[in-house]
Amino acid sequence: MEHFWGMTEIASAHGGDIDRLIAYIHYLMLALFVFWGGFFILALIKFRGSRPGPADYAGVKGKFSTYLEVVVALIEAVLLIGFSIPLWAERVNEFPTDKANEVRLVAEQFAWNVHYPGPDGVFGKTSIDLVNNETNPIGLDRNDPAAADDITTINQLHLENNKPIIVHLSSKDVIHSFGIPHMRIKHDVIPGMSIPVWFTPVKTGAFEIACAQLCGLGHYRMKGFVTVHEPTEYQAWMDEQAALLAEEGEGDDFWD
Amino acid sequence: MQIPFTVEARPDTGLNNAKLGIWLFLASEVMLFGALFSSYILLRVNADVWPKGHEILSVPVAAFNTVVLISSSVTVIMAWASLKMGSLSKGRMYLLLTFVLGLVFMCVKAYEYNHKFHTGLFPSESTFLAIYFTLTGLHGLHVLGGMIVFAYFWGPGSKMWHSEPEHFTNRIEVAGVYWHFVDLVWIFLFPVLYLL
Amino acid sequence: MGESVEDIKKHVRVYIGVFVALLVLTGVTIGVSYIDMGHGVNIAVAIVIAAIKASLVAAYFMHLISEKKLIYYTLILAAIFFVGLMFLPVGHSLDEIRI
Amino acid sequence: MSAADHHEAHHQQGFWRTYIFSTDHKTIGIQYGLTALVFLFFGFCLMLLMRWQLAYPGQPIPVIGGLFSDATMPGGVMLPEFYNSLGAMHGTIMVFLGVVPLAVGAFGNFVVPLQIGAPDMAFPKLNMASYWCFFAGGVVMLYSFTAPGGAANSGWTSYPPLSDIATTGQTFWLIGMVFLITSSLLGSVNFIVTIIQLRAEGLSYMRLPFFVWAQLVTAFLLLLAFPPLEAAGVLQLMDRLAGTSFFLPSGLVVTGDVLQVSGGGSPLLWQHLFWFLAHPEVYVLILPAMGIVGEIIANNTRKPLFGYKSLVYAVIFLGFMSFIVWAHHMFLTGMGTTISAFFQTTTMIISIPSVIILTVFFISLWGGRIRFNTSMLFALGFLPMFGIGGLTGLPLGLSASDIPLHDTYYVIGHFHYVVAPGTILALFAGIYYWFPKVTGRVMSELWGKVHFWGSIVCMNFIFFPMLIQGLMGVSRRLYDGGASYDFAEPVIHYNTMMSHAAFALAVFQLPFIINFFVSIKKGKKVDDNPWHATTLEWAAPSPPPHGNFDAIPKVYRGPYEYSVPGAEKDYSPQFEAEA
Ligand code: HEA
Ligand code: HEA
Ligand code: CUA
Ligand SMILES: [Cu+2]
Repeated sequence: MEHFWGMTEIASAHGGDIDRLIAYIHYLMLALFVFWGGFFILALIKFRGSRPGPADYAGVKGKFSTYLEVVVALIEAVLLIGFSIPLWAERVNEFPTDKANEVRLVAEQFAWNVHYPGPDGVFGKTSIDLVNNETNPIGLDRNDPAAADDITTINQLHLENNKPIIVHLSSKDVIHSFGIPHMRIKHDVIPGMSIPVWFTPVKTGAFEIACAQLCGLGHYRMKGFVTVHEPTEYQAWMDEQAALLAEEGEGDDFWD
Repeated sequence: MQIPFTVEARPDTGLNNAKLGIWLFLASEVMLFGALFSSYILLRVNADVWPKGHEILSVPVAAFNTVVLISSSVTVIMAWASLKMGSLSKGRMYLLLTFVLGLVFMCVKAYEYNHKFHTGLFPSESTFLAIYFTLTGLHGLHVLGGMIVFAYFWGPGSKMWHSEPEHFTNRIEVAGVYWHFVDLVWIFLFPVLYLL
Repeated sequence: MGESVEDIKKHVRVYIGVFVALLVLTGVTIGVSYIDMGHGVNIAVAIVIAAIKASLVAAYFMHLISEKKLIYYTLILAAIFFVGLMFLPVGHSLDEIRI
Repeated sequence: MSAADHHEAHHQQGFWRTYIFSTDHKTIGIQYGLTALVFLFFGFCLMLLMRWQLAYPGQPIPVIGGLFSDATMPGGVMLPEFYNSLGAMHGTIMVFLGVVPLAVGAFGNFVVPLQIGAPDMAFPKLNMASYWCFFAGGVVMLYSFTAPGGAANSGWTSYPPLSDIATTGQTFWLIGMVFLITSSLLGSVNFIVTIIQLRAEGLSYMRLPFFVWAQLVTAFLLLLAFPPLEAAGVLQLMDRLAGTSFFLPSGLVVTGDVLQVSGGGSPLLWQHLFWFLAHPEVYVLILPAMGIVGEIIANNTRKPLFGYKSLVYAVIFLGFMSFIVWAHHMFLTGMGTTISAFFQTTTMIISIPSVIILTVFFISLWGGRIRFNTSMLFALGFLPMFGIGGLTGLPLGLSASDIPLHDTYYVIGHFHYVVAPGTILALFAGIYYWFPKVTGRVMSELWGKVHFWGSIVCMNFIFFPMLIQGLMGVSRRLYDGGASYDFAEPVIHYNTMMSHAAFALAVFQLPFIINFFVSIKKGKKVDDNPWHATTLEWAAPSPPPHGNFDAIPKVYRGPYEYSVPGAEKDYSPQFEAEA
């Protein structure tokens, strides 16, 4: 799993595929650039005005350039059909629903609200009427039984290593874009839609979420933190959060 | 200096400049209204509820307006035909008639808008009303533009008849083509907004 | 178009005919809209009638029927892009990522 | 046309009619050109302010910073809101008020009627109206800087909901855009009619100079792609002024408060309509530039363009395809496999005609006798720069590789390579090339060369690092240039170097500005055809009089008959009968 030159280390399972595609395209680009660049410089030297003799009316004969264009088209077709389309299909069609963790990410100016379903694996209901920026930014309805064990954090996304994660993206206000460079994952977060995105972290450590879509004056500081844990640590973190919730929450009325 | 083909047709294209110009302009208008119609479709497909037009709007009033607009299309073509046959006075009469029909259309539209506003139905009320006001408003602006053109050709513009009758007739034809297009848009707006 | 007065008079009769046709079709659209044939059918019928009316206007009033090729080319181009405009936003909303 | 002869009476026209409200395509072209250059300069200055902030985030701008109000730069330190305004307005001004008016309004207006042997544009009054609409749009855009909350600050793309809830500047932006769109529509109708109807005798389509072809296709793009944006603009104006919610879905909570709107709208609708315009728009930026480069290369290699026909077909095909690739800007908005596959495919297809065009230019060099004058240097500089820009479009055009690159500096690098060292260099080439036609004088070669080398070197130092930053994942439109992200650490230091290069770039524009104005008065006088060119504009006197030609020219051959074997000169103009 080699990362492409100039890019960050790869921390997700599919990152290598993406980088491979990017690498291949860049080789094609480089080949074209070097070839035509060489041709260009050669032509400029060889046919500079100070050389003797008139210009050649007919110029280049033969079909060489046509063949080259066909080759370029063929390579593009291979990259498209052989790599890009299948990779994309894997991203948007093959959700590993039964073996993945799930989390909701609710973006707002300028923060990432993280919503875990908790041990029961079911997201509690949310409602915009319950939104309170200090205490309940996503408007979670703690009266909903499914919500009782839900864990929420701000800007802190904790993931389990080697376990696929499905992130449900939604936004409270404007368009944001959820990007984790190390994970080779990025997706716009569009108000009015809930868009699922998935990937599998394969490296423990700390990474950053970068908002990639202009979302207002705080766009530049809309940063989130990703921590990838080994499964045991992850469970420990979850338990800790659950304990915190129990301590703070003391039942439902906390949220009233 | 004289610009070629302002009146006579260029042999290889068979068109004069204004004729080609107006059709190009209409092609761009097709894209303008096309974009709005496609917005309408997108919004409607994604909406949970969408009222039937006649629950909110008055079909008889709009039907009346449809007839007015269709009639004005006939009068404008009659204006052109009269000029073709050499009668300025009849041509101007039809132009005036077209203008008046346009005015009637606008008055009815104003009445409709007014009625809506009085019953508290503003564009901000619902997506349906928003698109209704936008589409009919934009269409109304086109009608208004046409009326200004006809007023001009009926009034000061008609002087041209005495020096260049053919050029003047062409201009009426071109203005007519525009006017028919405005009519044509309405032909779609009527069922889309009022009936479906 | 070097048409004689006679030609024009003939045209005028056609125009009147088209006018009548348009009025009738307007009546038909309204009438049909009160018959419930199912949502899709109703829409289809209304659009088809509107398209017929529009073609009449374009063909006769706008003289499209006797117009030069160049104008057809322009309109075909616009029509192609128009179709693109019509279907792709819808296409997009139907092809959303779902689990 | 005897009936119209009395129009002809050459009454002496006053100052206003000759220079301000002129209907002469040449005057209008010059008006467009000067206005566009001023806007280009203005857009450039906005960029310099941004580049300071990127290099030295949060540090006060020396001297200049003090001139700004507290609403924008308290104590000379730029506020994030102001940075966003600068970005949005830099993009808007460069694209809609700088490059398009210069490439289409100025070069198109001045050169096209001359190159087809026409006395003027088909609709001179419309031409004037188009200029004044453009001017009004520009004034509105400039005025928007004084609006409460400053100018538009939602990016040149103005994505709602952000733009729907943005400050008043956005309303001005929309109104300005409506003016600019109207101007372009009027202009494009005029161009198409002029090119189709007013070609001189003998000038068949396949004898048109490539520049005219490029302008024709461009005009079609403007004609058919702009109306959807106009529609979108109207809808957004409604959202902002009439309280509708075309682009606002239900249930938005902005800074803690529920937004009181009817909802039910779609933010993606705007994106579709915007990109339906804006993708063709990018080809509007590049096609006239390619046209200019084609002219200059043919002229200065002293041989015909290789494969003129394939060039023409490629441009037409490019124009057509540019209407069906728009959603490659929207891969990451929730697109499934089918639609994304469609748009990736069209995007790959559209890269082929660009490859053909570039290849044609490269191969045209082979066998020439290349004159390295200033305009040729700029034209040659265009080729590799556009090459880099175009090639970097490929990884963006495949949806899978677009995932890490979307909305990063890689995109910024990609398109600046095509528009700045690409289009801008080509436009400079055009200025140096046609300057003698407009004024009867040439610009200084020496200062021209200084301008060229300075510009191209500096531009590469600005834009190449952007590609590297983008690969690392640095987002665009960041007020601090990405300084707060750890992963950006390895590439963040480039920002200072890039900004210094941008400041140096500003210095290298001085020779141009001085050269430009000095040469108008003091440049070396030359005859009507100083470059020994073949196309029709060189048959007219320099500067051409009202009505352009002393006698309407007739065309005898193709546009680039240079070094015809057996001919006595190394160029056989289109307007000279067989010897
Ligand atoms: C003039 C402007 C211009 C041009 C010509 C292009 C050309 C292309 N563009 Fe670009 N593009 C923009 C301006 C332009 N673009 C802008 C402004 C944006 C950003 C908008 C925004 O978000 O703000 C953008 C964004 C953009 C995106 C969206 C990226 C994203 O947001 O994630 C994509 C994706 O497909 C793309 C693709 C392409 C492609 C495939 C081409 C192709 O047409 C390119 C084809 C050319 C080639 C393939 C080159 C051929 C080269 C050779 C033959 C060899 C050369 C060798 C030497 C020179 C030695 N562009
Ligand atoms: C045609 C379009 C165009 C052009 C030419 C340029 C030119 C330049 N642009 Fe810009 N740019 C955009 C279009 C353009 N840009 C767009 C669309 C965006 C995105 C905005 C957004 O995010 O919404 C952007 C964003 C953008 C950013 C990113 C901001 C961000 O994401 O935060 C940066 C950063 O460095 C930048 C820099 C530059 C630089 C250094 C140049 C230089 O190359 C400038 C070169 C220009 C000249 C050399 C002109 C000089 C002319 C004269 C001196 C005139 C002389 C006058 C007379 C004779 C009277 N641009
Ligand atoms: Cu959120 Cu940018
Ligand atoms: Cu594009």
